[in-house]
Amino acid sequence: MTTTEIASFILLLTGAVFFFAGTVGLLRFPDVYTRLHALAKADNLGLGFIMLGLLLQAPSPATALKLVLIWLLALAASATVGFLIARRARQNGIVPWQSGDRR
Amino acid sequence: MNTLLPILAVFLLGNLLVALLRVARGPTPADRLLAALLFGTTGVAILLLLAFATASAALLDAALVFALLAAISGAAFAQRAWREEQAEAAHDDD
Amino acid sequence: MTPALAFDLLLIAALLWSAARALITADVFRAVVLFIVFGLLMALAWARLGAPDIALAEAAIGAGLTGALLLDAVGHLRAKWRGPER
Amino acid sequence: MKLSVAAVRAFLWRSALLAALWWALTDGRADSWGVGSVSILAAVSLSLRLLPPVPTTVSRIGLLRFAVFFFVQSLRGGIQVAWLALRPRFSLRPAIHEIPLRLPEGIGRVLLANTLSLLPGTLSVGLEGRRLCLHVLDAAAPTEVEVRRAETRVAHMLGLKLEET
Repeated sequence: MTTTEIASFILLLTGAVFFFAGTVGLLRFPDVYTRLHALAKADNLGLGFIMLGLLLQAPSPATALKLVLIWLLALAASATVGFLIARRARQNGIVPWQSGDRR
Repeated sequence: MNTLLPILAVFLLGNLLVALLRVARGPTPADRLLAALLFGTTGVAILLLLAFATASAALLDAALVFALLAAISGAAFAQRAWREEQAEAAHDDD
Repeated sequence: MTPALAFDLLLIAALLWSAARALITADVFRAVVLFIVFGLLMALAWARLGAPDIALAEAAIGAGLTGALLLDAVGHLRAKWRGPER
Repeated sequence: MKLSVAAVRAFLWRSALLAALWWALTDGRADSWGVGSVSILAAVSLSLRLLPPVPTTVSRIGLLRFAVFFFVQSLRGGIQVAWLALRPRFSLRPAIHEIPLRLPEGIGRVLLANTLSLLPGTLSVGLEGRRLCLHVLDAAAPTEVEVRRAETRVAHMLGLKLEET
């Protein structure tokens, strides 16, 4: 195994860990706002690490640039959609969970 | 060939499905549309892994389309489909 | 069990689950969401079957455009159903 | 459209960006540039009509600093939320904060609201005029300080002036 392969390996695994944390957060967090926190942050970071790991294996510079573009698009998309869902949830009167409430 | 990529793809698919089961339970419509966000990140990651595992560059384009369309359906939902309670929620907005 | 086989089995189970749920759910909104989920999973299936071009078309048309149109239609229907009472 | 220095500069910049995009999308294949150059020209002229060149310029050093800030902060945000999700004892103290922005109307505010959703502990839930509503994971965290820092970075990058509230 070369150094690049090992680095790629580690980055990919780190990405998987963040995806896992995002899923656990989605299962455990009490309301839609906190779940959005988990998805918007952990999953995007997971995708970022997967992207970096694959970047090291990219066959050509054009593919590498495309990977970065996909990641940036996914970032912009999930930030925007997350904002839209959160805003609509608030406008439709969904009350955020408080630390005293039952889950 | 790198054996890690298919294993990671399976792991992420499992993650996606568990999260989908949770999301399908609701309880609010907003919870359900978190599925759009899930496909926009986890779905894209799975496609990227598949693209590199099978060395088919065209799957990268599919991943690009995935990210775009998850965003479109999420936006369509938030802007158009779910505004029933807006009238009575407007006064306690601020 | 190879990873590829595990992937396919998981995908098949998820496809059947989302298809069945989309058909039997009484709530229109929920059915539309499940339809979109089914379309995106189907795109993954096409990707696995070695047809990236069809995966692309499925994601774009099946899930994206049809999904957005159906969601819009649900919005209009709900406005119609609930409109007169308020 | 009147031909000015700004318009020519915008034309060149946008052409270069779209050419890079085309190069990435087609995997650098040489035989695609026939269609590509026509598409790029069409896209640039459409973009000049839809989004006319504006006098504000993106400062390159500001962009770089914003990018570094964004990556460090989103790493922090991801680690924090992952830790909150994975730790055995469940501790969240969510709250809604309302923060008046100092950025002027326009793209800056939208960019800030979107960025904050990916930064540690904050999620934008509403933006009306200059009032930004944030859902925070920890009510006691110094949210306002973080928001001000992000705001300053965005203002530097886009060359905007912060207004006093």
